[in-house]
Amino acid sequence: MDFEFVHNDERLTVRAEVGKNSIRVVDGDSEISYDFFSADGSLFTISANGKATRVVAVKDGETIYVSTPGGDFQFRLPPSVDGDTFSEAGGGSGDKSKLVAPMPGKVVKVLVEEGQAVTEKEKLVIVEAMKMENPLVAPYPAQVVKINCEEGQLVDTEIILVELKELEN
Amino acid sequence: MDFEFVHNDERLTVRAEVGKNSIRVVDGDSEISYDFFSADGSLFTISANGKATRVVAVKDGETIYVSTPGGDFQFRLPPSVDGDTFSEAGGGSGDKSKLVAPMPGKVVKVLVEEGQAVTEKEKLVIVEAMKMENPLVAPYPAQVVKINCEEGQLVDTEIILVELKELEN
Amino acid sequence: MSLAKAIKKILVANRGEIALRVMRAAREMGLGSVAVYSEADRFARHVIEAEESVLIGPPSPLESYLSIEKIIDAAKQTGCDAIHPGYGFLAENAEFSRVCTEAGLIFIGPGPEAISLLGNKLISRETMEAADVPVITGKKIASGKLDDFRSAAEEIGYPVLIKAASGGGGKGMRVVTDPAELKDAVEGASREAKSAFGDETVYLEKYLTRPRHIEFQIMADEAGNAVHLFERECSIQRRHQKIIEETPSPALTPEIREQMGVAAVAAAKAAKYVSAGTVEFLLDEDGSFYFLEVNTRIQVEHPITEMTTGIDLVKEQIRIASGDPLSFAQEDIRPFGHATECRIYAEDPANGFLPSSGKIVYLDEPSAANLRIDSGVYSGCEVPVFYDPILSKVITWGKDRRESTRRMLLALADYKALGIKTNVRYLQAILQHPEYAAGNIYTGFLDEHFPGWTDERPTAEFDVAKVGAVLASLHQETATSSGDESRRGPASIWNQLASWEM
Amino acid sequence: MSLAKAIKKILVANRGEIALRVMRAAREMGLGSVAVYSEADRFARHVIEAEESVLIGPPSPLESYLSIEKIIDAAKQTGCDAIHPGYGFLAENAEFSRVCTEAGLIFIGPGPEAISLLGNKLISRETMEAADVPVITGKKIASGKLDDFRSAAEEIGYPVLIKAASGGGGKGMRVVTDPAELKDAVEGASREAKSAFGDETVYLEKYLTRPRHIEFQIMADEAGNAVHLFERECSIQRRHQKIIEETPSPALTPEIREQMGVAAVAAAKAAKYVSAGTVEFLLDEDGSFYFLEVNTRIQVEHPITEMTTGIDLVKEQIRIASGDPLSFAQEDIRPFGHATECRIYAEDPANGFLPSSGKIVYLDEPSAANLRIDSGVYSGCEVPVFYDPILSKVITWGKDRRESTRRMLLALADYKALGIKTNVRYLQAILQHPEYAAGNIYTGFLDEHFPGWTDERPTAEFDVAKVGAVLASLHQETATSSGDESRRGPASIWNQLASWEM
Repeated sequence: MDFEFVHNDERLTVRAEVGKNSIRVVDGDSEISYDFFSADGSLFTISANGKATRVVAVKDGETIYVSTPGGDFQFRLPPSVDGDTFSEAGGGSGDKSKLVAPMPGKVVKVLVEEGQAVTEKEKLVIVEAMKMENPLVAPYPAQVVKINCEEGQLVDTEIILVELKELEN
Repeated sequence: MDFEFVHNDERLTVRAEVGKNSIRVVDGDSEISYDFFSADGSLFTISANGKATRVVAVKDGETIYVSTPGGDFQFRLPPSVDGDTFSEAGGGSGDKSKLVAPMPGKVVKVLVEEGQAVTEKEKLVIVEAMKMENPLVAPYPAQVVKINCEEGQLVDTEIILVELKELEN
Repeated sequence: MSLAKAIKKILVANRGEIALRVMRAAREMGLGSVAVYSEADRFARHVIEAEESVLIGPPSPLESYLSIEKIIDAAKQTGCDAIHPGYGFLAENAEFSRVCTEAGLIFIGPGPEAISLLGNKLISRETMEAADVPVITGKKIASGKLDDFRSAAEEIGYPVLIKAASGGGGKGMRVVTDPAELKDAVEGASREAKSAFGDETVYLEKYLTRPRHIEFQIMADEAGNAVHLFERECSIQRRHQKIIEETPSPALTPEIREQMGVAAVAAAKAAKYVSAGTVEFLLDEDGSFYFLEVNTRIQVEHPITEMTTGIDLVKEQIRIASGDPLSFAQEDIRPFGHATECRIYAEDPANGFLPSSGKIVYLDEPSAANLRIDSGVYSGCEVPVFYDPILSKVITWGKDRRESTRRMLLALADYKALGIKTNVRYLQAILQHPEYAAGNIYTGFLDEHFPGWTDERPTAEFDVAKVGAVLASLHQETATSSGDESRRGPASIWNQLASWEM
Repeated sequence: MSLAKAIKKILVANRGEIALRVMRAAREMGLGSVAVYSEADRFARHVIEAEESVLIGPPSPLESYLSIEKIIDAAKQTGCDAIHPGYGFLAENAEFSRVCTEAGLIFIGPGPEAISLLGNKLISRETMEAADVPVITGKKIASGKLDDFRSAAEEIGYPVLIKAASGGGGKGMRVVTDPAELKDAVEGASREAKSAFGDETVYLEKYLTRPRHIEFQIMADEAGNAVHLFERECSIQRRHQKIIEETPSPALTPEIREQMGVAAVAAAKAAKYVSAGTVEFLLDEDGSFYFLEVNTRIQVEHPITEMTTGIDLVKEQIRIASGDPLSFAQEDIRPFGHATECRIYAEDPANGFLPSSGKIVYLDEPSAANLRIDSGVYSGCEVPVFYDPILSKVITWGKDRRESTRRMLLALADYKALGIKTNVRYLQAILQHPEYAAGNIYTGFLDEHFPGWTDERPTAEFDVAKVGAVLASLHQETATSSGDESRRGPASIWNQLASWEM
């Protein structure tokens, strides 16, 4: 059976046969057999060649979180309706000219005005969240087209705070 | 709604209305309202009048285990088919003349013979389990009618090891 | 408990792990305790585990955990006779200490005079100078006007440090190396200071280039007895916030330790200090040390001192607040072995330490000998956006630094929190750095050795991760995300924001 | 690690919490480890958490954990260079120690000569007498024939104690007060001894009526250095099995402690002992003490010594086995504070301590400062019928006995294991007894104060229990009992019995 995931914005297919206590993963010509056991459905002991690895794997909504001794990985289930559009979680549309808050918070300072030209890395707006100030900076030299927030305003990660227009160097 | 349980071999009806975060229990004229919250479906914080009690409650098959700060309780769901016969778990039929092992183990000693008269508390058979010897004793003065086990035999809690016939004093 | 003044029930004016820590001490002493919580913390661990709890307001700290009135009301309403402030929020607010006492409640901490004196870094500096406690060379005071900052900075020479007068914990603090950055730094520090401490006053001092942050735990009673409980080295800092602390410091010789201990006790006596406090010093590379400030509260990193001394600092705070004398003398305090603390933050070290809020979909904190976890979270809980992103503290003990560090590495390897970003892998990388192992640490350690750090994952683990993903995809939703529980569970962040805006 | 003889990978010839304890020590030292398991332990925690594991046979201990051949094979097969036996099973088997060494494997424990000498209580008694270690008055040896037991018992005077010559842990032990009970007692003890230790030899000694069980931890290296790590009081016993241990003993004066420590080291030297061991004494009410036996293994209760001394006994065992000298001298060992251990058994104290096997449907072991849990189980695991019913050990530390006991009571209140019977409520009742609090304990304490103990539940809690039952009944099956996991999970006890019979 083929399992489809999205990992780091890339589609990924894992071809695997899952048995009661074992799983066989086929990758082209190579093939690896793993034994597995889970007491609670989250913490898995996965062994190959007598060596066991303890892995946490949980599904929450459309996201699968996996923790291995080597680090944590995040997989998303591919969108079921439209296979082409999967945007980065919490990160807006990827259009660099539209700046959103990195996390929900409060605008504590608006440093620029509409129409103003800004340089690369110039701070535009400061959002305070979890007691730390987080500046939004210009990704490239640009002109400020629109400012959609004011100081003191609570914002989430979906509101476009500043719209820019890239300037030719 | 009425919830039916068996607790200590007695039937028990709890009349309760369960809301999203609260439960109202009616007992005759009195009525208590509790708030509750559970993060994992097992550990519940149940509060009444601002005082919170942390309770673990899990269902495993037909048994519900509840742990409170005052001690642990065990409830069974009433038999769905036949409401009259619920025998004590692991304890055989309650007929004192038929002796079963208190837990699975190995018969290490048979101390009596068929036909023999025994006194109250006389040791009849010794079953070893989990490295400890556990003697089966006569519940009253009796005659040994039948011995269904021999030394070295593995037994579970369903095999009747010794049958007795009570003797009049 | 034979407490001099009767304390029977303590209101804990805080949240997270420190609220749980204080409630635990109360429970061990046979005392009652009451938690307070904001609307964002309805299902927080400190509320769920509390014997009793009171809702005190909306998520915004100013309307809940920083509201003196609401907290005093909650204490009265639940029949408390004492209040423990924890750290942060109102812990170093002299007004709160004063109002508690006026309301007939015992404030578990120093009195308002000591908090005021020490909370103002300008006055405390003068007090310490008078008591022969060394203060930092070249330190200068500015009035708050930008021009004065400029001239002071030029007189001392860059780099300089901008600090909140009523600050702590790295908030409202900026290093300035270039005069052009001075304006932004002063303004940013002022804003953060205002938001965090309700006081926008900032000042300026000489910035040492390779100092260690060494602090001494002090403890003093109403009778005027004062002792120190030895040092904690807290040089590993990111964004001026400690993330790894240890005791003893690998840098202190017995002689320097002795001198600093004497200075710490002198500082406590000069301020007529009562309760647990911390005297912070900067230790320069030449072995000279300078008074930095006194934190008039229990510190985040207090457990490492508890591990090596065997003294329960929170219980001792409660005893002292009841009027009891210190239960030990200086010579009774004999630290043993080595302890290390790592702070687990919900943040992304690979992305400017951006705080991370949301649901912890899976949490498994390690358990082992010589390991202590002070945690404020649980599997399935929400990390709200409104408060400090500290989740948990992992504390290890070993017979020496090497054993303590090794145990910490194993504990971090077993620390599993999914659904949010944490700094666990970053902490592991720091502890494995050869310069850390050698004890060559200073406050600029992370900036020097870990600029632009990113987590590198061995690809070998990716194969097993894919197997995990397949197995998880076959499995039903986790218990915390499925069924009735999640519908009963914490509201999403958006619901919380909505209710805050109303 | 700079070990003298190279140890790189250790096979742990045990199961349950002690297997996990040893694997932890290996991991902390950067050494590899291999678990072994029987068919009944396929999904046991010590297997799941192992880096590597080997199936060694059917559930019956004789065919798995007691099979020297299979264990040596497993060690060879996985490239181990050392074997740690834990406690129980082969831990005090001289033959096993000998065969390991012959097979080129380092046995982490004493050599076969010391085990043989001390394992035989008759020979060890003579050795100790020769070394001026006090041995019990009136002790007599019988040959194994019932008539000799009778005459010996009459000579000493009842009550007498029947003990397995190669015993330990309360197995193969009987007190006889009435001559009519002697036959049953000798036979029962012999059978248990045969089954538990493979040696049916039993002997007889004078039974002190109100003794305390005081034991001294010893540690000795190949160079002949021997030290003691102070005492453990293990007087709280049921069925001659320790269930609560503590250190220091509330009964020892500094003088008696000194004398007993000297005797313990003399015992170690007399037996040319190497590795960790325990010298057990009986302490009479008049302060006189008698050598009982030496346990030539790491003890169940070793963590309390680790808590007060800061020394990791298992790591030290490994170092000594590698040929390293002791890493400390007698004067370096300065115990600090008080530690208490409670053994959590799967048993029903209200029903003759009947062992309880089956599935742990829910497990939540406490976590707190000054608390250590050495556990061999997990939520959803099966407790097999074939082995000792110990699940876990709860160990607390406090600055004094009162604080340690108080912390233990809170830990036990937070210890939740459902699906099987445990002794948690019984342990709580013992710790709350005024005579326990006063330190008036002796080996007959439970028989005197807790005969026919039953758990009394306050009815107030029943109401909230019913609310819990309603909520649980509305909820789906627990994660461990539903879905694919349970079908993949451990077989029921009946399946196991069936496979054993085949």
